[in-house]
Amino acid sequence: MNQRPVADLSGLPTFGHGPRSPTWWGTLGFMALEGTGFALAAGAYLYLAMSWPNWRLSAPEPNHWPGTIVTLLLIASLVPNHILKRYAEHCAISPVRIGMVVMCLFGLAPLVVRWFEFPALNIYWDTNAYGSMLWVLLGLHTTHLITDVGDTIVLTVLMFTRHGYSGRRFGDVGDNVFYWDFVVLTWIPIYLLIYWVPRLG
Amino acid sequence: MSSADVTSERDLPPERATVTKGDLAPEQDGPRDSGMDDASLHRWLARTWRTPPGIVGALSSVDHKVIARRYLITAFVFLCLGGLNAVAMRIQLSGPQRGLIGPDLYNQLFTMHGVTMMFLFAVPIVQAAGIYLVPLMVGTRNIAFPRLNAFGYWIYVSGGAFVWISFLLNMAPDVGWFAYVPLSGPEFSPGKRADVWAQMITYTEVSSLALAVATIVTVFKQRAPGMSLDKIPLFVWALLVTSFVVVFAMPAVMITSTFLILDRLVGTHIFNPAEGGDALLFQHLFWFFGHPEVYIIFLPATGMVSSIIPAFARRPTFGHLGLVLSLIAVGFLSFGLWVHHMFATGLPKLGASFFTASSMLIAIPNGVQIFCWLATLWDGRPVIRTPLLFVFGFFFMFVIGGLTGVMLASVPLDLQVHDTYFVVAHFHYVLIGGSVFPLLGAAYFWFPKITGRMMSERLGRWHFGLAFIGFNAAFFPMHLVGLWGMPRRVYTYPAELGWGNINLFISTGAVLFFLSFVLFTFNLIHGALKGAPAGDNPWDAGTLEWATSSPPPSYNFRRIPVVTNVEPLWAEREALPVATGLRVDVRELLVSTVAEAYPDIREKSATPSIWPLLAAIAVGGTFLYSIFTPWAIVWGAVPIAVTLVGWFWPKGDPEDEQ
Amino acid sequence: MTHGAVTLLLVILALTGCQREERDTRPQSALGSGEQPTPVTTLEPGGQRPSPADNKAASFEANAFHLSEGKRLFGWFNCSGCHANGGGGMGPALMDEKWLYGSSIESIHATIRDGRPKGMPSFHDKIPDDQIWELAAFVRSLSGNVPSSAAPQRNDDMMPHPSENRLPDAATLGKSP
Amino acid sequence: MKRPALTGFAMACVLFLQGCAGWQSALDPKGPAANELAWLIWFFTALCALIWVLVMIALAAPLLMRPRAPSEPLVLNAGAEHRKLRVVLIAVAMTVSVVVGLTLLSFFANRTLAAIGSGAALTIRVTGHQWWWEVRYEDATPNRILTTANEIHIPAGEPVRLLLTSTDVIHSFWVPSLSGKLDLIPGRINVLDIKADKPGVYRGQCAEFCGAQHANMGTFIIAEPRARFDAWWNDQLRPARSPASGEAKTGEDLFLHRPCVMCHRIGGTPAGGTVAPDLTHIASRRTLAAGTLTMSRGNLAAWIADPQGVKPGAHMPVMELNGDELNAIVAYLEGLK
Repeated sequence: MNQRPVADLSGLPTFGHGPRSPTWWGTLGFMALEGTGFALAAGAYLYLAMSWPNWRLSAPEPNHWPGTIVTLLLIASLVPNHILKRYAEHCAISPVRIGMVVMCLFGLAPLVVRWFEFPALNIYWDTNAYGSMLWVLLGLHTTHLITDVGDTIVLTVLMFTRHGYSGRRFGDVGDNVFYWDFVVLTWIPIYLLIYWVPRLG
Repeated sequence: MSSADVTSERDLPPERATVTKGDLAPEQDGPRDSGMDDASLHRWLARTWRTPPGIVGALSSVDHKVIARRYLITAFVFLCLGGLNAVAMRIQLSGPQRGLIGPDLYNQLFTMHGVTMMFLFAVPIVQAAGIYLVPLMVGTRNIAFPRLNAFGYWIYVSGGAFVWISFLLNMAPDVGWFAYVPLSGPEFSPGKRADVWAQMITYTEVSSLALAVATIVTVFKQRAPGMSLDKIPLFVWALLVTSFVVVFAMPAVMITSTFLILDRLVGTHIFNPAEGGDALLFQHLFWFFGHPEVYIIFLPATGMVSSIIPAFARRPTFGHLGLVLSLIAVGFLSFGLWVHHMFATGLPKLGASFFTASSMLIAIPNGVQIFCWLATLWDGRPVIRTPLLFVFGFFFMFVIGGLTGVMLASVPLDLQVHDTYFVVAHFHYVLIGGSVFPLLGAAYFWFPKITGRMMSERLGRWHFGLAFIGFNAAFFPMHLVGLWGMPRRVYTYPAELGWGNINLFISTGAVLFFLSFVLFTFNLIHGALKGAPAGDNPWDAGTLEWATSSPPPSYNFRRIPVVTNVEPLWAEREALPVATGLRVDVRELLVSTVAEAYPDIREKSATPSIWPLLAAIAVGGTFLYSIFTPWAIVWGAVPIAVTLVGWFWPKGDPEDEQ
Repeated sequence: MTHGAVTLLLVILALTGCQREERDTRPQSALGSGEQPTPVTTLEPGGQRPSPADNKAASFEANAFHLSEGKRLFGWFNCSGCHANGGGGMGPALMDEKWLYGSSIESIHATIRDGRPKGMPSFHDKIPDDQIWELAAFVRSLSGNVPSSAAPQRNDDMMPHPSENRLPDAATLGKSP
Repeated sequence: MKRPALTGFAMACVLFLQGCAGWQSALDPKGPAANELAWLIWFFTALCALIWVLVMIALAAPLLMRPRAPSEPLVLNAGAEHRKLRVVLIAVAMTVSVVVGLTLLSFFANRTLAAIGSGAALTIRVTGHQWWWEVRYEDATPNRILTTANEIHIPAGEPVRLLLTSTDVIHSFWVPSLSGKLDLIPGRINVLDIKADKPGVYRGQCAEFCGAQHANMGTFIIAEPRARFDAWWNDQLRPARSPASGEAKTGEDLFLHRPCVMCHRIGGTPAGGTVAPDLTHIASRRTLAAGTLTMSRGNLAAWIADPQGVKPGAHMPVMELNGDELNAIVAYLEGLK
């Protein structure tokens, strides 16, 4: 077919932050599907909790302190996370490097506490369905925590190499910030579900 | 219509065009397509976008057309295997008390038939049609996340191979494609058969999800300039809605199968009523996926119908907006009616009535679609070619399937026909009539674009006739035999119930239907080797995929087209308006804004890479091993991490460096 | 070369897979043979080993279907009346590594078939031979003596102990109190 | 292309309808619930067929028109488009009213069905097993509680309440001539009310896939006049008949000393197994192995000699019996009327 040029694209930038970049949308897509997974797991927990009048099935109350510490750490991590996001948008390499290291530490800290959170549930996964659901919910979130911390560490290393000077990499940092928000956000309802909802009734 | 006012510098928001300052390596520049003549433009682009030669090159390909072609062929192979399962079952059922196949094998056969058709044929093939056509229809050079796309294929093909190898090893799941607990649970399914089901479902759905995300982002961010939301072709809309349904539905089946395997392998009690679990929870979770699944298969087929009808009715679709809104409505409503699969479980009456209403409600948007297509055809006698014949077959059968669907939505009526051959007839009318017939029409319709050659029209008509008669002969009597009391999933039945003759008739029809696919296969091969050359646009259709050569070059379009109408090729008969200014020495493509499709970014698309294959092997090995020990997740994490880092680590290509 | 390796691999897979997953509900040997060898009750540890022709250990021991049938029969035939769920009660525990009359499947088969002193009855007439083999295979799995890929999983009822496929293997089990 | 197919259909349908004897058929209702449902099925079918015919006429109409001028696909006749819009809107409005109507219809049908069981005096507990049905007649007097298997006798013309549950996997109880189906789910009890208008034998079958022998899990509802039903119940309550012949006596001994006794119960003998069907009055039943074989001496022998050949995967094991032993056991069981 014959062609008739009507527009010139040569002046366009070669990368963009946030919703301008396809990667951001891809990240959003994966968040949507993982979020659905979280919601369904939580729904399954509530379904069982409502089917059984004596929910917690005479299991001991979990010790909420490790979970609470994880929650506080995760919420605290949002501050450096968003500072990091601003620097990434300005493509400032040194603050971004520092921010990434900080975020690695903020990612590892809750993981360490998480190690103690599993025994603090005071029940095993094969004791009864309540224990199973607790371990499933906690395990599901821990998987996300581990993968995102791994991702952050790799990206941190990458930012210290010559590849870090690319606009694309700053975009990746922005997406990493975005995903960490998601990991923090999904934890809050799970935290409430595991430690506080059974105490209501 | 003029194109000048659609896309120009004026439409670029000024703040978006500025480059952020910062610690960036200086931007390199290279040759652009602006003033280049066609021949050298082709040379540049062909070199930049080619799939590398050799076996490793082929395995590294990230070209959406190459991947999609592999998907289509693989899915077709699985269709044939699933069809052979069906023929074997029909031979066993052709008479009462036949001893050809025992219950153990029969139960594996029908499970494999369901699993293969749903997870390895229907969903992958519609998604594959999507990843082939969507980038062409929206006028871009490659799909978004091309490596993810390649990864998806490797996951899919290995997942399918695992299930089929386990079938050959007498290890195939034998608990039905929906594997209800407790039958599939730890106590009543010894061995690894149900584990194979659970893990392979989770695993192959990863591929489906990857494709869905890639499709959504391609449609949102890579549309050609000017293709605002109202100018997106209906096929692309259908794939977009489907992908959203996949994103929200597939996690449900992954959760279900994961819960099942946890119950089976590490002793959790999620579905164990004695320890606080519940068997019906499985059904709720499964059908929360299972019903949308039907629409995942059906919606892309409506997109195909919406592409074929205008080409042969010689006019744009009637009620474009109505069709788009119906698609979206169907997508939403499909999540609200899963319970109609569970009416016989004894749910509270009021809740069940609510789901009757919601299940019936979905008939309305589907009705709107049917009426709009019919109205499109009312302008005069359409050009009758094979693709349109299959669309006529679609109307004939899908309307039957849809109406019996309305019958199933009624709680009391469902209690008589649920889990009988009536239901088998219903969903085959919906899935084959509503999806496979449009797919066959689409195969005839787009075959010239994919191969550059036409399929035989004569054979095509014979194929249609045979398929139409065979299908109806096989499935229409099933309505009756279901009402006469024949349940599903029986490997035999007593002679005194009088179902023998009708089952023999059904089996004959099934064999005819199978033969029609033999004819189709012959027509495909014959067409690919000896078919008449097709030219760019053999049907004089109006969407963008017909603007490029057949088969399309690796880079899809010499220059990015600018869209002025929902049928751009009909609106621009003389010359296609295009945008220039992309680099030709690197894989640059245009990223545009979500709603209005204003040009926004010149982004680099990923280069070929072997890492997606390696990552798929690592993930596949982990899943397979996890059937035997949960520690596989821990050990498997290492190779998965290594391959993923290899995948995303920049290799020093100019694409990655900028 | 590669082809050979692939074929070999497939054959091995087929053999291992089939043996574990086969569901033979009508073992040929039992058909048509009304006569059985005269029952021999022996008090020696380990019991009388069956003749090689009748020894079905190989086809029962690592077969998931037979093991799970054994588990079902263990409940149906009220073995738990004396042995509980393997932990032992009136009868000895079956989950530990202590075997009074030998740990091989043949010995356990002989124990069930012919009975033992101090209360274990003979089930020779009461349980068909194939089902005795299934029970014997299951009893062995209680102490982690069969591959966990074939061992039965938990039941859908109250679970007083971990399921057989999650037990520690025999070696580890022996050391624990 | 379509005409031969349609003719074929018509011929086929005629052919099949001839052999349509209703023994287990939703289209041959024998009770109020099935009646209501059959009426509903015919009404839905007729309405759907009408809609389908209308759509097909709309589809065929353009084939009779002249071809559209091929020149410019984008040039449309505004007036014609407007008329089409009106037609489509009317069609949508009709769809909406049909859908609303059918929803209301099924809602009211559901209410009618729920009313059928009111005043049920007889309660029967039906427990699903892989692959047979345990039937227990509840009664306030403990010694009138009756346990049997696979065949359910009910008084004709009276509503009967069935309590459905399962001990293993999910089954579904379905006797199409009397009522719709309902699942038997472990850990739950579902309530199904049935009523047979006239005396008769109605076949049913498990409708939820439940494993290897899902296909051979039949049941029979035998509706009798009240007096005969009461007589049947009283008859079933008495212990098993003692063996009448020497051979049958040998059979009883064999039964009690061979594997049979591990699973089956025979009232009045030490046989007290509860994991398999109660055999106290087995010879009074119509079928063996949950509707797999009709009751006869030959079939009894075949079933005992080779259960895995008749019903592969069933829990009845292959036993080592010689010919004489088999004959004796069959003779004994045959006498258990």
